[in-house]
Amino acid sequence: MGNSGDQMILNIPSDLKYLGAVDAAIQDLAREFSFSQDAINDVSTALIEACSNAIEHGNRFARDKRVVVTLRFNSNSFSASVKDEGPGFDFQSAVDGNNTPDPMSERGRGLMIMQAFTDSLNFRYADGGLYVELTKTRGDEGPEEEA
Amino acid sequence: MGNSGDQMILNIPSDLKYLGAVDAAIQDLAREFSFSQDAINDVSTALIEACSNAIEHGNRFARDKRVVVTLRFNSNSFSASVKDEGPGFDFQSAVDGNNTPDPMSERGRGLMIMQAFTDSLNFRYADGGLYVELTKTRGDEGPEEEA
Amino acid sequence: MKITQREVGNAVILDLNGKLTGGPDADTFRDVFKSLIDQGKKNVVVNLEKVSWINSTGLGILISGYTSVRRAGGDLVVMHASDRIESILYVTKLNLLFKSYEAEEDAVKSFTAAS
Amino acid sequence: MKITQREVGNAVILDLNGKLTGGPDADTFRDVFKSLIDQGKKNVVVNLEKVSWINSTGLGILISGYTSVRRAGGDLVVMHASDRIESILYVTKLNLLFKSYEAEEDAVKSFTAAS
Ligand SMILES: Nc1ncnc2c1ncn2[C@@H]1O[C@H](COP(=O)(O)OP(=O)(O)O)[C@@H](O)[C@H]1O
Ligand SMILES: Nc1ncnc2c1ncn2[C@@H]1O[C@H](COP(=O)(O)OP(=O)(O)O)[C@@H](O)[C@H]1O
Repeated sequence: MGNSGDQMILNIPSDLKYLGAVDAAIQDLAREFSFSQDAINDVSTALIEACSNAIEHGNRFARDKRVVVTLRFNSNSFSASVKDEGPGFDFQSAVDGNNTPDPMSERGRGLMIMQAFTDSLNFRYADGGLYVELTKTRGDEGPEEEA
Repeated sequence: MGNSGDQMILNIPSDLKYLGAVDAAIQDLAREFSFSQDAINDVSTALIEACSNAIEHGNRFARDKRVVVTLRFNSNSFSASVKDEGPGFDFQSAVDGNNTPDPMSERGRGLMIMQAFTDSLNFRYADGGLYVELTKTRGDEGPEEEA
Repeated sequence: MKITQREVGNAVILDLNGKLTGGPDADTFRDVFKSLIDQGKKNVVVNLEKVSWINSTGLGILISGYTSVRRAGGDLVVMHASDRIESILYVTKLNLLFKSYEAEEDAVKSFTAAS
Repeated sequence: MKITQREVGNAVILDLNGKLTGGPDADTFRDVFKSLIDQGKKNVVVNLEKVSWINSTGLGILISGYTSVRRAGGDLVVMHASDRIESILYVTKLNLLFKSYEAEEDAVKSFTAAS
């Protein structure tokens, strides 16, 4: 992941109000590291989705639980992790399963979005919470067609 | 400082490239907490100045030293701290002294800017670094005239 | 998120401002749609020009609006979506559910054509 | 930060884009001013329209530009500064050093008036 010093850590409460600040920070940093606007949009969208899930499903909006976002840019990729303090979930079957919900369903599109807008997506339970780790390769713009 | 859960922490390397992300995060959060655009500009300007000093004078651009910014919004004020890993400085005489540099001097306007754009500014040396703490009262817009 | 309403032809345009993320926004949105349908207004254009971003819960809010106007015999279309939002609609295939227009005129005309 | 140059009348306009924060920007700026003065171009308008913010080191960069053109018998003015930047210029009293214009026409005319 390049120089370990080259990372920014954002630590927010479990409140959707803070998502805009996370989004704004990623957007600015991605621009600073010369990512294209398409790639910037992709990483922001995937990361905001991971943070939304961490706040809602992970921490269940608990005031005293935090979400920690780590951003790492290097010469050919962007990688990030989102860590909550929740119980985790059966991500293996969620990822293996069919992530396309009924068209009229109001929920269930988060994993699909994260997969589409990243090049790798990984879940890991550790330190009393779920880590969502995602990577976007530079120059690899646009959402990927689903398999 | 209100509910201790209501804070956002930004942890960045000693690199000016990250200042834009800090600025963008504060701007968005201040808007989310219904600060006026004038007040948002004031707090961003003061905080970016404190971060610039932390990176340059505090950490001397050392790759392995971090700057930690804590933001707290509540119903009637915004407060923030910026912590570096540097040696600190004789802030008492700096604050007491005349902070207006020669008009043609290229440096020496940071403390002046931080004082002008905040309602309180405090320096404290602890935990192996300098804490700069600043507060902006809501509705108290615009730079203050100097005494 | 802020919502303001205006009427153009036989359509109601909802100008959204902010981020569409669920939470309190969902209730606001539901109330607006309920009151529109009570007044017999069921052709709705959601103006996304001032929506900086949306997450999947925000998409759910749009779908709930879509569902209620469709049930009442109307339709929902969106306009002025940014590239970022367009690509989310595309990935989730919601572009097949509600049409997306670049011009207000075309968005408003879409209802006339259908009825 | 990116700098692009263009000439209008007897003035050179520097269109800045980005944040003005010192570091590498200082060197870029100094080089641009050196080359301008070598070419006898000493009336400079710094266009801040696309500068989202500036810190005190960034102010120093502007002052260094100001100092070099003044030494060469020219002047430096700024234009299109945002409210945020205007209030920094005001607080630091740098508004007394370099004039700030809202319109490009007025900025360019300022040199003619002086000479
Ligand atoms: N951080 C998390 N902690 C616990 N469960 C999660 C987390 N993220 C996702 N999930 C689980 O995965 C399911 C699918 O998530 P997603 O595709 O984002 O849809 P939605 O959030 O609309 O339910 C969620 O309903 C939840 O049960
Ligand atoms: N975080 C810090 N750590 C150590 N010294 C500092 C710090 N912030 C400010 N100083 C000292 O205070 C002086 C004045 O700061 P300032 O008014 O911002 O002007 P400038 O940064 O242009 O020198 C600096 O030159 C430095 O010596």
